[in-house]
Amino acid sequence: MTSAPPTPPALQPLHANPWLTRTVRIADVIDEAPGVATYRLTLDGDTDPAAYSFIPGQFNMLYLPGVGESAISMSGDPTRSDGWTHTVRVAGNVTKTLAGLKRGDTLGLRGPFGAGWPVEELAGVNLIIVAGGLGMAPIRSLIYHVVHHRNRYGHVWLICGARTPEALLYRREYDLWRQHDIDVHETVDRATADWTGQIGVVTTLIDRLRLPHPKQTQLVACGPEVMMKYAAASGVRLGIAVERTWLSLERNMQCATGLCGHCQLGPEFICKDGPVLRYDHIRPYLFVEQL
Amino acid sequence: MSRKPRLAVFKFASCDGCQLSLLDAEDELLEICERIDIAHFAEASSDLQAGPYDIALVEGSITTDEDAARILRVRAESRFLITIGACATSGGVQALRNWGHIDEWVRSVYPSPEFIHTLATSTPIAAHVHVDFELHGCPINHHQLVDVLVAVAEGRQPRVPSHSVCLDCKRRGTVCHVVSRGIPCLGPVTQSGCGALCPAYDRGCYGCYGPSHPANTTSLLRQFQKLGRAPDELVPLLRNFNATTPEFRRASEQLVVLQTNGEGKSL
Amino acid sequence: MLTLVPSPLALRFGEGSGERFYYFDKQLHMTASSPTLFFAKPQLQALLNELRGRGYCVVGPTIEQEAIVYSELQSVEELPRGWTDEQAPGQYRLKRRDDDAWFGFVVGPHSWKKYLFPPKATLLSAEKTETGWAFIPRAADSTRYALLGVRACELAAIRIQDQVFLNGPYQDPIYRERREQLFIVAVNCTQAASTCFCTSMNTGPRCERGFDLALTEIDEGFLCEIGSDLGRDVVAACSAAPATPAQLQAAETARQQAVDQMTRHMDISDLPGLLLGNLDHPRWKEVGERCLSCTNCTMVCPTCFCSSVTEVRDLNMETVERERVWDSCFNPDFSNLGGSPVRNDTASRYRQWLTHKLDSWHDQFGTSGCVGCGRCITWCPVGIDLTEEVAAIRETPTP
Amino acid sequence: MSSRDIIEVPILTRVEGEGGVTIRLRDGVIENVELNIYEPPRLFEALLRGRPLEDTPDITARICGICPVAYQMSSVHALEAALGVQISPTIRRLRRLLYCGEWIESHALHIHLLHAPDFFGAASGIELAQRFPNEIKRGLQLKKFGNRLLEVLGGRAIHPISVRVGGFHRLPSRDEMASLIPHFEWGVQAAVETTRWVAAFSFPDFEQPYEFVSLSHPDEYPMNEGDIVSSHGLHIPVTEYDRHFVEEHVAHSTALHAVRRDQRTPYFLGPLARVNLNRDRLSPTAKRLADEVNFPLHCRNPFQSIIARSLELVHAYEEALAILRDYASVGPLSSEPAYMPYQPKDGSGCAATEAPRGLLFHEYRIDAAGKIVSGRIIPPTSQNQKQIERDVTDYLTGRLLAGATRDDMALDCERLVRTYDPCISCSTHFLKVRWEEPT
Repeated sequence: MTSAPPTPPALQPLHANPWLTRTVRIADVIDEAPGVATYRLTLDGDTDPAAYSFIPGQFNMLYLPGVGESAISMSGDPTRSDGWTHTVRVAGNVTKTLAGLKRGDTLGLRGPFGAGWPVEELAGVNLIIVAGGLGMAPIRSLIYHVVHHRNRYGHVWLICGARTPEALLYRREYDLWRQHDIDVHETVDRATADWTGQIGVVTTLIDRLRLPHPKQTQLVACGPEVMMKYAAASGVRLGIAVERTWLSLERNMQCATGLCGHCQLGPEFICKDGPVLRYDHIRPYLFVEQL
Repeated sequence: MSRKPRLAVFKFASCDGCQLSLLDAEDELLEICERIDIAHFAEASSDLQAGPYDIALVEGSITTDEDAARILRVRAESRFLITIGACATSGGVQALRNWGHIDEWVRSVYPSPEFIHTLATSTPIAAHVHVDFELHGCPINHHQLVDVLVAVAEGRQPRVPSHSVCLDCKRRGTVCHVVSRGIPCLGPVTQSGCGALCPAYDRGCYGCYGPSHPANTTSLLRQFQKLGRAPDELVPLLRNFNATTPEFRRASEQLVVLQTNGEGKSL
Repeated sequence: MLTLVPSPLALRFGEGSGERFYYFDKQLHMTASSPTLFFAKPQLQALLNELRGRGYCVVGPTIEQEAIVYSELQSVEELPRGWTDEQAPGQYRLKRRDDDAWFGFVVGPHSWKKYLFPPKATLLSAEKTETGWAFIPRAADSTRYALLGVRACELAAIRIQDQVFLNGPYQDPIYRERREQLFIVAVNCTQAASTCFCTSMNTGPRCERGFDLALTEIDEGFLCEIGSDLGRDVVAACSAAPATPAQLQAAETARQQAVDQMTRHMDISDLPGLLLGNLDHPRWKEVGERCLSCTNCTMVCPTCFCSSVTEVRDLNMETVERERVWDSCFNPDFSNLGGSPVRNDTASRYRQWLTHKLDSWHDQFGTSGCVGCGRCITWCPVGIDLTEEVAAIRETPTP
Repeated sequence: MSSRDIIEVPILTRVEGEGGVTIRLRDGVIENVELNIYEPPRLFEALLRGRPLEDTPDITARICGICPVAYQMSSVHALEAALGVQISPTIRRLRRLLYCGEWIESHALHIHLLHAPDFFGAASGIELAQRFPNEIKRGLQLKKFGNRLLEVLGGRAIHPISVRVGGFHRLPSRDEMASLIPHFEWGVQAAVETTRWVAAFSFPDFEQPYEFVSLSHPDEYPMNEGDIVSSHGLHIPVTEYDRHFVEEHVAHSTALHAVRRDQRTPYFLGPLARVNLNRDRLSPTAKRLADEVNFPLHCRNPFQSIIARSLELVHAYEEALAILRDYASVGPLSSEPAYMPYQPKDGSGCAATEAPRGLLFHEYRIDAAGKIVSGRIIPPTSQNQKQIERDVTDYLTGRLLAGATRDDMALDCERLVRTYDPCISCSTHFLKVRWEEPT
């Protein structure tokens, strides 16, 4: 079950023309939360199963003709060979239009792009995974990876936060993850009557962790930028090295290949050098306003 | 939505040019009518249907008590209200009265001023009711109008670029008149939309799409003064079709203060 | 002709190794070195004819809109012979020269990037079919450009854009197509404008490499250096002879004049580093008050490469084209994220531009993004001068 | 006690600008007819005062989005008269060309989308397109090429930006002009088809003894130059406009009406007047076509103005084509100035040009610094207004006698008003009319 399939970067075919866009069809749609749905997208025709491979944390550009493109990270299992999985929240015109599509409809896709989670560097130590809101989407593909390679990772904490209980993504899978020895903690900003878990920001959960070997621990985070900044700071307080802290950032992206200039943060192109970036590389810039 | 969205066009104080833009979309007009139900458009059709409307296009500014009351009714029966053109978005050229004395102005034009009932100001629609989207220009660009209509009909938020005219000048290879000829051009502080027409026709931009954001008029006007342009030459440049937008109004009033306090001073 | 060397494939570009190499550096293939040639001025028409005969669209300097711009040339008569350009911050004027020099000016409002990285280009189109959307790659552009009159700073700019568009993990197909077919006739500057500072940036005024042919104008004609076998082949049409020592000396003197006239200077000793180390400097706010955020500096810059993609659709959405247009970090919409700009004030946009151009460009592409051509100084409507801004930041670094 | 009642057309549709008509009846007889203007005054003459004279063509264009060129043309000619500027032959030709673009755009709009629906009981041109798809599509194409010409020459179709006192800001290139030629070759033929189509409509039987007024020029169909002539024998230079025409304040209405100064009678402007008074100077194709469709020599039926408008559409296309061909082959010299230089000086000047809807009179006084001291603008619809009211009275009297219903009469009234292609946005001289309910 946890055989380790290869996850080669799929950059090659896009190299010559990064604008090459493929037609993908919506194979199914799962409603996750209000305004959030997961789409499985498949290429038409006989396709090499490896066509869907990616590194957890990478993203695709989803294209709705006449509306535009949007960078959406993969939220599925990187070993799956039956399509791309994307969890999308309605935010702008592209995602709104996507929400209006149904099974069988087509759209365009370019990808995968970007630097994903550093799965090799994360191996061999303990791991704190922090996800806020929709940031859970790219985290899930990392969890799939961890589950498939469970013996390569030490203690794994997963700390999930969301505004409300119903906004916590993939809760149906938490038990399965726990069975794989992942220490799942949840917290919400605003509880509902039936909520019995934590209330508050994710950092309070991080601060409470008792790390046996902080120096042997890595922290990864994805969520709102402000949440990630605080999560990283909490990690530092616990003794986690800045070189072992990784954040997945978001910026306006148009080309996804570092050629359009939109997504820069200091010297980093978030699309091509990121979206997952090492905290010590970006810390000088992350706290500068309007950079 | 399964039924076609119902469109209404309303006119206030204006020249008709912006609503004509819809009829100027010759290639698209009949197709638009297949997707949008033109329920009320007096300039084009005698079939004036009652509201409510899904989309209202409002042209013109408010200059009379009756119009101030009418725009409230238009708002009440319209789901998505779009103002089109400089009159509706900023008060238009008729808003120059805001700096004059309305009674004297009326007397200068009409032999029987007592019959004229007009307000002392010309105000944009947004000063009276909530506006869902503003399309700038004197006149508006009919391609932008079609894009906005299609976006609303498809349930998307309409968007138009808000950068300065300069970007369009450069994309079309037009040489900057401020730098190469020293002529005052409002391009650096004016919103895109016209396609950077005036500079391509060898004249400076006169700001008919209104201020860009940001519109650093202070810095630009200081430069024009450095180039030898006196305030009394620059005030009319700012006071035309978008004179009462906050950015252009502030700039022209600063210049008037300079003018009153004596020439030779700079912003 | 240019032969392609495959671009290095690296996910993270050159990290740690410090190894950078330019895509086209070794492209201009030469089997043997050639002596510098000389030909009489009217022979330039023969060169132009030869290039046109070989199917090139020859573009070069000409007078339009009261400025020297780059446009298609049929004849050398269209060159701005006897004209020069006077430049200062925020000011450009054409002036008659007191001689009949053919290239007696420096650089104008256009840069060659408009031919390699066009202001508008279709990337692909989408068509609605019975089974759904089909995506059709753009058709290849077969226009072959020959650039006539490329200055040293502009050769440097092309090298920098090569680095951006061709030498990373991804290549821009439009740029690549046009670049691979490019023929370059460089021209050495024999004068400098008050806004020039290529000597500070080590990009000129001497054309050292990256051309097929390089000319130096002297009173009696042109000296011609050969940079590629193709260049040698083409110049054969010009009845050129090896230059005499006197002609070589005259060319050297002419070129030295440009160096001697260079008055502007930018200290790059602490670049990169200076600007990224001063992100909170008060000068950003101060320049933000003068800056119009109009985008002119980035548009005239021969290396700025930012762009945006827009949808061009017909009403019924049967076909949609994706069009790439020049864009700018000074456009507030440029950094939009979730409906509002990340860089929301002019100071932050100016800071982004300058730190990128002079500082983070080094991290990204192994070179400065500035070639010292001075266009951003001349063509800023309010005359903001980046060399002054850098100096001001250096003067009082943030503690 | 006599009985009074009112027929109201609350909103005149398919006209430019907003207005209505009120018809008052007493004892079954039409007592009076009033054209109500809802257009709020925008006070252009007042806001021009003190501005640089150079602003005038840009600002007066904003009086009307349908015929901005007319306002630009009358204003620049009036100011050039004040400044003593003589324009070059090239500029003169290009101004005619620009005017052709506006006539084409405005006429094609009115013929196809505003007026033709009346002959088939359709509510709009869009509705008519279901019945006559080819004709309406052809009409839209005809309109489009007019706009395209305005765009090339003027920068854009609505409120062009290239016109300036003394000439143009920029002369078009030969290539730009040449690119239009194929469209205009098509346009001449298409406009001929349009004319044949509209000439076959059936027209109400209604004729009046109008006094037609237009410009007239010995060598050409009138646009920018010429004397003012009338079908009653008037022939005066434009400078004498005020001696023969007057805007008056009549008792029954608060609207200004222009009338003949001597007899206080209304007069008739527009395509019908122009064709009647200048038929022999129509372009060759238009002239032949007028004969072919048996257009009456002195047509007095306002409903047939759609034919006159179509003939002018043919003329405008044909004349534009000739100018385009000429310009594309000969063109201006590269040294030819786009505009004539001038020095500001104290003075005044007036001019009249032929807007699509008829004679448009402008007069300005300027000071030595080149600022506008005062301006006066008399748009064609304001001059036609009294004639429109009289027509409605006479026509409806006949319809009343024939037993027409009130609804039909309201419709009739609207249709008749539309034949004038009134442009109510040109509203500088229209006042809001307040109505009192009869007691």
